[in-house]
Amino acid sequence: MNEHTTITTAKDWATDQEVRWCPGCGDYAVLKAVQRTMPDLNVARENTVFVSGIGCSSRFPYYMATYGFHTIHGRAPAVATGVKLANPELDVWIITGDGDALSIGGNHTMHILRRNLDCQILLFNNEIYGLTKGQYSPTSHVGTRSPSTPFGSVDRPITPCMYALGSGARFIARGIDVHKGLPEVLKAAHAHRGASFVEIYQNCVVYNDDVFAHFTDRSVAGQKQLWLKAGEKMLFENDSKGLALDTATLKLKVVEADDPAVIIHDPKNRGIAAMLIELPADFPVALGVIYEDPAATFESAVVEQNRKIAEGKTPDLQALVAKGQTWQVEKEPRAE
Amino acid sequence: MNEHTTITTAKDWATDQEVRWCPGCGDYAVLKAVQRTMPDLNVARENTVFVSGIGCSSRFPYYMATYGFHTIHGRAPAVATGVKLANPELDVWIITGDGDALSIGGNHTMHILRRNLDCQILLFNNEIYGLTKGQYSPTSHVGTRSPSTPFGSVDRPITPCMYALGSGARFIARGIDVHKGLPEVLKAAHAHRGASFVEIYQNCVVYNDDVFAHFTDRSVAGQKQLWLKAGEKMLFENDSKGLALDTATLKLKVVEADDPAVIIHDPKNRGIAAMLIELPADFPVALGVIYEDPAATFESAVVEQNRKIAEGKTPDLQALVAKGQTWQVEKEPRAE
Amino acid sequence: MTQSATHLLTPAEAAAHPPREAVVVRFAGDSGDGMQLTGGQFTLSTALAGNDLATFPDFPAEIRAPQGTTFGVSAFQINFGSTAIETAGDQPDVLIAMNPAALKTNAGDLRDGGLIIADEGEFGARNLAKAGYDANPLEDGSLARWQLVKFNISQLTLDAVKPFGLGNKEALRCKNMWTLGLALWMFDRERQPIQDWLKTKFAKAPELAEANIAALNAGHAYGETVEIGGQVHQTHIAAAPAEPGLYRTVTGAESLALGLIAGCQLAGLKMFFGGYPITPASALLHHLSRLKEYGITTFQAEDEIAAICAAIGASYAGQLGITSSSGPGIALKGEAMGLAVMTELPLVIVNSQRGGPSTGLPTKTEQSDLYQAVYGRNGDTPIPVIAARSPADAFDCAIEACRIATRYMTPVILLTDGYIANAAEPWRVPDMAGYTPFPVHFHDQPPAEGEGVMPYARNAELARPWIRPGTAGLEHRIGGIEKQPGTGNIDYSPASHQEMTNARVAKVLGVANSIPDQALAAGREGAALAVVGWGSTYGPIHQAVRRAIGRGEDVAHVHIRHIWPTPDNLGPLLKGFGKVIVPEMNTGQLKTLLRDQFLVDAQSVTKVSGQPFRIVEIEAAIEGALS
Amino acid sequence: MTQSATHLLTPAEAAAHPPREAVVVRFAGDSGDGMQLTGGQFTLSTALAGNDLATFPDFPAEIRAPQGTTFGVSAFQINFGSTAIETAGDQPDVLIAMNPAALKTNAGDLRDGGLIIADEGEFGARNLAKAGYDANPLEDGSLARWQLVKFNISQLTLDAVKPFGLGNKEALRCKNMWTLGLALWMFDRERQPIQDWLKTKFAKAPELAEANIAALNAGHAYGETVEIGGQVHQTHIAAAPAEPGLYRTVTGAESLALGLIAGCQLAGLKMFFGGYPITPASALLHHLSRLKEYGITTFQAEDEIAAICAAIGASYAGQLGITSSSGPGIALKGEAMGLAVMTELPLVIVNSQRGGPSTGLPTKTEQSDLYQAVYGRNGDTPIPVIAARSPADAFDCAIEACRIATRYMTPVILLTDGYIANAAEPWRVPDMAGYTPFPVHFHDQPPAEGEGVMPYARNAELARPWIRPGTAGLEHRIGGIEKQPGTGNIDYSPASHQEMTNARVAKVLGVANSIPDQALAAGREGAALAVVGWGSTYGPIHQAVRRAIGRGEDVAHVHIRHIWPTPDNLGPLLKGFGKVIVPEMNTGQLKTLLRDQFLVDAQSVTKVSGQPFRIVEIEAAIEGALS
Ligand SMILES: Cc1ncc(C[n+]2csc(CCOP(=O)(O)OP(=O)(O)O)c2C)c(N)n1
Ligand SMILES: Cc1ncc(C[n+]2csc(CCOP(=O)(O)OP(=O)(O)O)c2C)c(N)n1
Ligand code: SF4
Ligand code: SF4
Ligand SMILES: [Mg+2]
Ligand SMILES: [Mg+2]
Repeated sequence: MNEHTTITTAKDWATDQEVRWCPGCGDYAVLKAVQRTMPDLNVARENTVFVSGIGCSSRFPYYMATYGFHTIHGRAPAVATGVKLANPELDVWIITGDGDALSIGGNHTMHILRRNLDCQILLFNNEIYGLTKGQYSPTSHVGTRSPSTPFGSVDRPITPCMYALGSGARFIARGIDVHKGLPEVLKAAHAHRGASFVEIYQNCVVYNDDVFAHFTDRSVAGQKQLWLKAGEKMLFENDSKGLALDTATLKLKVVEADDPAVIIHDPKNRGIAAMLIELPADFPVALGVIYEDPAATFESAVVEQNRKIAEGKTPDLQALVAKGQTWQVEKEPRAE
Repeated sequence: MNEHTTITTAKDWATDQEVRWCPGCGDYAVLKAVQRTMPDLNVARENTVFVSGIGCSSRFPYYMATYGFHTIHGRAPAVATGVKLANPELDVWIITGDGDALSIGGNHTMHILRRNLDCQILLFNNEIYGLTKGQYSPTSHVGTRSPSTPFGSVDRPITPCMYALGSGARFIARGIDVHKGLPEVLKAAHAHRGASFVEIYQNCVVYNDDVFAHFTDRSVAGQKQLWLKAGEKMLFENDSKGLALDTATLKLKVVEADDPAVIIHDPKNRGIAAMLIELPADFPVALGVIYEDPAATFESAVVEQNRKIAEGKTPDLQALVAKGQTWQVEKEPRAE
Repeated sequence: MTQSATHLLTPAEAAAHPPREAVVVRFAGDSGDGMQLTGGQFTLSTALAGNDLATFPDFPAEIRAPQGTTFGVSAFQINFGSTAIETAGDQPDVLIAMNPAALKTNAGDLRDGGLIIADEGEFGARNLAKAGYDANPLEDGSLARWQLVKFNISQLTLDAVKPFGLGNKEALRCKNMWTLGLALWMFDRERQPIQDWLKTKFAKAPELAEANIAALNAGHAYGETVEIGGQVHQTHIAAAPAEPGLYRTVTGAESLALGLIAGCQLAGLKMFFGGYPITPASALLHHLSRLKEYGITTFQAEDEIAAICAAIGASYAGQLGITSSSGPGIALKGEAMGLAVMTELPLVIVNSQRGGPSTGLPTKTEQSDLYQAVYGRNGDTPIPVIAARSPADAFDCAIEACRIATRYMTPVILLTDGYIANAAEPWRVPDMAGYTPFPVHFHDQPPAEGEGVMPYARNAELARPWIRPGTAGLEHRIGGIEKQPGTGNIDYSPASHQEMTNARVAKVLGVANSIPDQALAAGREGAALAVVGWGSTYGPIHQAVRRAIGRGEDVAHVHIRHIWPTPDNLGPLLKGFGKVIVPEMNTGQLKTLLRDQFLVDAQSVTKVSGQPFRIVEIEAAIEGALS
Repeated sequence: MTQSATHLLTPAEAAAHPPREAVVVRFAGDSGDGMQLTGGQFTLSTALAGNDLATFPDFPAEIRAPQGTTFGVSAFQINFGSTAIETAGDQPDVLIAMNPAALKTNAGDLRDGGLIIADEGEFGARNLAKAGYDANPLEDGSLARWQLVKFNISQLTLDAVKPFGLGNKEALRCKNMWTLGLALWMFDRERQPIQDWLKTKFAKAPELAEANIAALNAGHAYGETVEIGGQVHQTHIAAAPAEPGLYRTVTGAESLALGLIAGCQLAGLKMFFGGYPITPASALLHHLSRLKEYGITTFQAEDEIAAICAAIGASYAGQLGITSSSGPGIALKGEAMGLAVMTELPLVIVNSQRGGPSTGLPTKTEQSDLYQAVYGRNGDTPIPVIAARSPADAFDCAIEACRIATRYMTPVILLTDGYIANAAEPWRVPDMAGYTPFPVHFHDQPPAEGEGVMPYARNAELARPWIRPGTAGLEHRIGGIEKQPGTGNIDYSPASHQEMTNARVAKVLGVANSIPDQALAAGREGAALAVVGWGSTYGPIHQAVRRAIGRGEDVAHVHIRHIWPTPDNLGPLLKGFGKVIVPEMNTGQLKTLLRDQFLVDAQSVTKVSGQPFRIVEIEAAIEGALS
C-alpha cells in the first residue's frame, strides 16, 4: 500500500448509515475498535476495501467510509482474491462470521490462507448463526440448543485457529470484542504481509449471550486469559503463573512464573502454536498473536511472474491472431 | 457393522468392469491393496459402500464388487454422510483425490472430519489433476509446470494431513501406493471407529511421474521413510536413527537410535503429530498411523439422540395434525 | 383431501366490495414490542370465534433493529370475517400503532376513515425524532383523514402490572397483552384461551403469567368501561360458514412439515431431511427437528450443496431424502439435482421462495424461482415441479411430492414462498384415513444365476428399481456419468445417450398420467377471460375473479398446482378461453411455460415489490383485459 | 468482421451429394498411437493446400485407456474439399485403422465401398481378443462391403527408423508419421511443413526428429513406389475458392482466447480470468495462461464458485472479469451470477457445453445448457446470452460479449460447445484495425459538496457508473441486497424493488438496440420453411438447406447468435415463414424461447447422442416438414 499522510480520526471512517445490529451486540464494539484503529494505520480510505459475506457481522462494510463489497454467503475470500489480484495497491479487509467462514465458506477460507493473499481476515465468532435467528454453528459446543437442534447439537465443533493453522495460515491471532487489547491485535494483523487470520470472540446477546463469559468475564480474566507477546514469557494470572513443556508427556503444563522452564513465546514455532491454540479447558485461553511467520504473498508472486514472463515481449494482437502456419489466398472470390 | 464370516478372497471383491486407468498408474496398486485387504476385515460385500467424487481415483468404486456411488466432484463426503446416517450398519469408504478432496471438496472434507462420521477416507494424492489432463492441484509444490501454470505454480500447497489435523480428524495416517505397508494402514483405518483419514502417495505416471521418488524410491526409502508404530520408538534408517525433541528450540531433531531422548510414538499427542506431519525436507517422511485418538462418532450420536428423544413417545400422525388449539364447526355447509 | 374453511362466495357476497362482514386489523410496533405474538394470539381467538381469516406477518430483515427506528417496525395484519377470507386484506380498517415509527410506516396503508389506536406514551421527542417526525402527528392534525384514538397504553400497562413488582423494562413488555385485551374486547372475544396460553408459556415464571394476564384484563376492561369516545365500539363478526369438522390454524411451514411426515408414512419410509438455514426456509428445518419420534433424521449441513448431497445419499440408502432452501440456496443445489436425475433416486426439494435476485429481500415474498425450478439446470434434466397455493394446501402438495418422487424414482421440486410459510389460516384437520398409502417396494430379488444386476431396468412407467445397499446379491454401482440402459454400466455411446435421454424425459412427462385433470377454481370453461395463477396468488386472484363474476362478468380462475408436467387437459382448457392473463409475483415466468407448451397468447400481469397482490390490482387487470 | 474460408455453394454444387470434390478421412487408433497429432498435422497440410476443411476429433474420456481396448480408441476425422466445407462429413470415405479396436469401432461409419487401410501388424491374437473379434476381420471377408488394404505398418516403420537405434517402443511411436506420410502421398501434399514442424517439436532430441521424418518419408515413398493395388491411388483435391487474404487454421478454444484478448484491448482493460479445470473448457484457461504479456492474469481457483467470485471481485476492482466452465461448473456459478446482476458489474461467463445431465458425457458435444443460460437463476435475473456457431465465429462472439458486458455493466453468457472448442477450420486472419474500440470510462468525479455518491445512477441505456476502488471521494458500498435507486443504499421497500427489477430487465432488453438485425444465412424471407438454429449446428443446417435450395425447394436458414435478447426483427422474420423447424442437440430448448417470445409454432428437431448432426439428418427433417 502506498504511504498516506492525511491525519484522520475514527469519525472519518464511519458512514452515515444507521447501524442495524441488536442493542448490546458485540459487533458494535468491534466496529468501534476498527474505526479507532484505522487512523493509526497510515492508509487512505479510497485504498481500503472491506469485503464481507453474509451474516450479522457481514453487514460491517456498510458502516465503514471506505470501499466495500457485501458479497454472498461464504464467498468473501474468493471475491477479495479477485480484488487484490486486480489491484494489489488496495488494502483488503475480510469481515466474516463463524458460519460464513467455517460452515459454507470453509473451503475458501482454507485456500486464501494457503495461498497467503495479503489481507486481514476478521472472523467474528459468536458460535451461532445470528442473522438467521440462532441456529447452532460449526463452532458451537456440543449440546448447544438451537432452533435446529432443540435437543442439543451432537457434532464436535471446529477450532477456528487450529483450522487456520492446518490451512497453512502464516498469521494467527485472537481477540475479544470488548477487550481493550483488540486494536493492538488489529494493528499486528495489518502490519503482517500476507493473510492475517484474526478470530474475534464476539458476544451475540440475543441468541448466544455470555457463551464466552467463562474466560471473558472480568472476574475470571486473570486466570483465564493468556495474552501472548513475542519474545516474552508465557505468563498469566498477573504474571504469577506460566506455561512450560512437560518433557515426559511432551504437552504443555502450568508452572509458577519463576520456573525457568516457562516458555518464551516464539511465534514461529508451529508445534507449540498448535498446543497453545488447543489448551485444555482447565488452562487459560491463548490470546493475542499466537503464530506469525511471514512468507511470500500470493498476489506479489502472481504480479512478479506476470511481469517476468511479459518482460521483453511486446504484445502485438495483430501478430498474435496471425500466429502459427498461415497461407495466402490470392484468387478473386467467385462471383455469386 | 455386523459380523460376517463367509471367507472371501481378493477376487471376490473385484467386478467384471474393465479397469480404465493409464498403464502404470499408481491407482492399480491401491486397488489391489484394497481388494487384498477386504477379506481380512470380516465384512460383507453387501454391507460395504464405496463413495467417490470425480477424478481418475474416483473411478475406483466401479472396480469393487460392493455397493458403490460415483458422485460429483468434491461431494463424496456429503453423500457418504447421508448414506451412513440413513443406515449406520453400512461400512462406508470414501475414495477421493487431492483435487476432489482438497480443492473443490475441501469444505466437506473438513466437516466430515470435524463431525467424525465413521468411515474410511482414502485420499489418492498424486499432486495433480489427472482426469482433466494434468493441471496443478492444491498439493502441487510451488513451481509445478502444468497446462494451467506453464511458467510454474506460485501458490503454496496444502499439507493434507495437517489440514486433517486442523479439521479435527481423530485418525490420520499415510501410505504409499506401491508400498507393502499399505494394507496394514488400511486395516488400522478400518479398525478405527470414526472418520479415518488416509493420505496415499499415488504416482501419476502420465502427468506427475516420480514426484514422490525422493522418498518412495527404494534407494532412499531407508533414510526417507519413518514408519510410525504406537508405543515404539520413532526410528528410521534401519533403526539407526531416531527423532527426539530439542528442548531448546522445542522442535524435533534427528538423533542416534540409542539416544534415550528418542520419542516413543504416542498417537494421541496432537502437538507432536503436528510436528511429525510437517517434518522439514531434510527429515524423513512420517508414514503409518501418525495420530489416533477415538471420539464419539457422528452417526452414533445422532442415532442415540433420535432414540432417546423418541423414547416413550408414540408417533400418532392423526394426533399430530390435530395438535394445538382446535375448534369444531358443526353447522351444515351452505348449499351452493 | 383437506380444505381450508372456505366456501365459495355467492355472487351477492362477492359483489359487496369489500365484503361487509370482514375487518382488517394491523398491529404495528417495535420489533421488541411482541407484535407477532400479539397477532398470533389474536389470530387464534379469531379462529376460535369461527371467523374465516388470513394473516400477513411482515417483519424486518434485521434481528433486532435499534428501538424506535422505522426499519425496526414489525407488523402483523389479519383479515377476518363471516365470509370466505383468502387474503390478508388490501387495506387495514384498524391500525394499532405502538410507537411513532409504527405509525409513520403504516398509516399510509390505512383506508380513509379507518381507525388509528396509538400509544401516546411512546410519542416522546426522542421516538418522534427517530421516526423522522418534526411535530407530534397525534397533535398536529396531520392524521385528519382517519379516526384517531390515543391513550397512554404504556402507563396504563404499568399501572395494571404494578402489583407484581416487575422491573420497568419487564413491566412494559406486557404492553402487547394490554393491547390484545383491548382488541379482544373490540371484537367481542373470549379471553380464556389466551389466559391459558399465557399460563403454559410462563409456567416457569408464574408472576410473569399473572402480570401479562392482568394487562390483558386491564386492556379488555378499559374498552368495556372507560369512555373512549364513539369511535371505538364493539363489533361482532359472525362465524364464517364452513365445512363441518375439526379446525385449527396452520402456517405454511407447519403444514409443509406435517405433509412431508404424512408423505413419508404413506410411502412407508423414514425421512432424512438435509437443510442449511436460510430465511424463510429455516422454519421447516426447525419444525421437523422437534419430531424425531416420527422416524425423522434432521441434518444441518455445512451448506446447501452438502444438504442435498446428504439427502441423495440417504435416498440411495433407502430413506426418503428431503432438502429445503430458498432461492440462493436452491441455486447452489443445481449440480446435485442433475446427479439425482442421472441416478434416478427419489428426492424432494422444497423451495420457500423469497425476493430476488441474489440475497435480494430475504424476508419478503416473491414467486420468481419458477424458471429456476423448471429450466435451471445443465443438460436435459427434467424434474417434476409442483406449487402450493396456501398454507393449508402445502399439506397436500407435500404428500403429492413424496408420492411422485417414490413412484417415479425422481427428484421433485415443491415451490412455496415466504408469504405461505409465515401466513396462518384455518385448516380443517384432515382425516389421515382418507389418504391412500403408496408403499414403496424395494427390489431385493438377486438376478438368476449368470445374469447381472439391472439397476436401470425400467417398469411400465419407466421407473427404475430402488435397491438398498445391504441387500445381498444386488451389489451395484451408480453415478452421474451416462449409462447403458439396463445394466447402468458407464456408456458414452450415441445410442445409449439418446435412449437414456428419451427415457428420462418420457418418465417425467408420464407423471401427468397419475395427476388429476386441471380443475376450475371459479368460472366456466370457455369463459371470455381466464385468470391463470399458481402458488400464493390464489387468494387475491380468486377473490377478484369471484367479484368480477358477481358483477356478471364472464371470467374464470385456473390455478395450477402441477407446474411440470402440466395436467393433460390444461392445453385444451386454456385454448378454450377468449383471453388468458397470468398474474405472477415475477416478471412473467409461468407465462413462458404456458406459451411454449400450448401456444396460447397468455399475457403477463406482474408485480415484483416483495408484497402480495391486492385484490383490487387483480380486479383492475381483469377490467383491463375485458375492456 | 472475419469470416471462415467459405463461399456459398452454387445450386449446382449443392445439388451434388456428397459434393464431388470433397473427401472424408478418418484416422483411428489407440490413444497411444498419436492419432490427434496425425490428424492435426494432416489438417495443417490440407489447409496449406488451400482446401476448405472441417475436422472432428473424438477421443475417449479416459486419459490413457489400456492399449488395444475399444474404449481406448481415439479418432480424428477431417472433411476437406475444393468447395465450401462446413461439417466434418457424414460418412468417412477413407478409414485408417491402426489396430483391431479402431477397426471395430469405426468401420460401421464408413460409406459402402469406402476404403479401409489397416496395419495388419497390430492384428495379432491378443489385440483381436481385446477388440472382441473371434476371427481376424482382415482375413475372414467380413469387410467385403468395403475396399480393404492392409500392410504391416508397424514393421515398415521399424525398418524405416532402424538407423536411429531407438528402442522398440520408441520406434513404434513413429507409426503415426509413417501413416501420415502415406496420407500425404494419397492426397498429393507437401511434406516440408510437417518436416519443419517435427524439427522444432523434437529440437531437444534431434534423433527423434530424424526418425520421425524418416518414417514420414517412408510412408510417402511406400505410396509412391510400392504396388499397393488399384484401390489406393493418388487423388488431387483442388484448392477451395475463398475470400483473398491471409489464412490460418484455428480451433474454437484458440479463437475464443484470441477474441477475449481482443475484446479486452478494444475496451482498454486488463483481463482477469478465473477458471477451474473441466473438460472441454480447460483449453481456454490453458491458452490464456501462456499470454501474460497481453495484460492477462489467470487464476486457477479452488472451484467454480471461487472462480466466478474472484472474477466479480476483479471487475469490481476495474479489470474485466472472465470465468469459464462447462455445464456442471456453470451450475455452481448460478448464485454468484445473481450477485453480478445485482451489483451490475461487467463479467463474461463462457460455457463450453458438453453432454449432460450431471457428469454426463464429458468429452462429447451437446447444446443442452441454453435453458440454464437464459433461465437458470433464482429471482428475476436477466443476463444477455450469445452463442458461437463455429471455431472462427467464436472470435467475434468473444469480442461481442466483452462489448455488451462493459457497455451495459452486466454479466454476459457466451455459449460454445465441445465440438467448436476442439474442431479446427481455416480462418481468415482478421485485420484488427477493422474493429472499432469501445473504451471503458471509469467514473472518477467526486460528487459536489454535500451530495452523496450515486453508484446506481443510470445513463440513457440504464447502465450504472463503473467506479474503481482507489478513486478518492467516491468510496461506496455495494452488495447483493436490494437497493435504493441512485444511492444504492440497502432498501427493501416495495417501490424500490419494483423500480430496480424493472430497470434490470429493461437494461438487458435494451441490448437489442446495439446489435445487428437477424440476417438470413441462406434462402429468402417468407420462405415456405425456415430452419432455425444456433451454435455449432450451423454447418450441417447450412449445408442441408443449401442442398434443398439446390433441389429448388423454398427453404431458409436462420442462425441466431444473440439468444437473449434477440434481434428486434427476429419476431416478424419468423412469423413470415410458412413453417419453422428448430434442430438442436438438446430436447428443444431454443424452441421454448422462440415460442414464448414470438408465439410462432416452431417445431423441434432434436438429437441428443453426443454427436453433431449429420447433413442428411437435417435434410430428412426438411423433407419431412415440406411434405
Ligand atoms: C447461500 C446462502 N445460504 C444461506 C443463507 C442464510 N444465511 C445468512 S447468514 C447465515 C449464517 C450467519 O452466521 P454467521 O456467519 O456466524 O454470522 P452472524 O450472523 O452470526 O454474525 C446464513 C445461514 C444465505 N444468505 N445464503
Ligand atoms: C463441478 C466440476 N468441476 C470440475 C470438474 C472437472 N474435474 C474432474 S476431476 C477433476 C480433478 C481431478 O483431480 P483429483 O481429484 O486429484 O483426481 P485425480 O484425477 O488426480 O485422481 C476436475 C477438475 C468436474 N467434473 N465437475
Ligand atoms: S443476532 Fe446476535 S450477532 Fe446478530 S446483531 Fe443481534 S446480537 Fe448481534
Ligand atoms: S492420468 Fe495419472 S492418475 Fe489418471 S489414470 Fe493416468 S496415470 Fe493414473
Ligand atoms: Mg456467527
Ligand atoms: Mg490428483
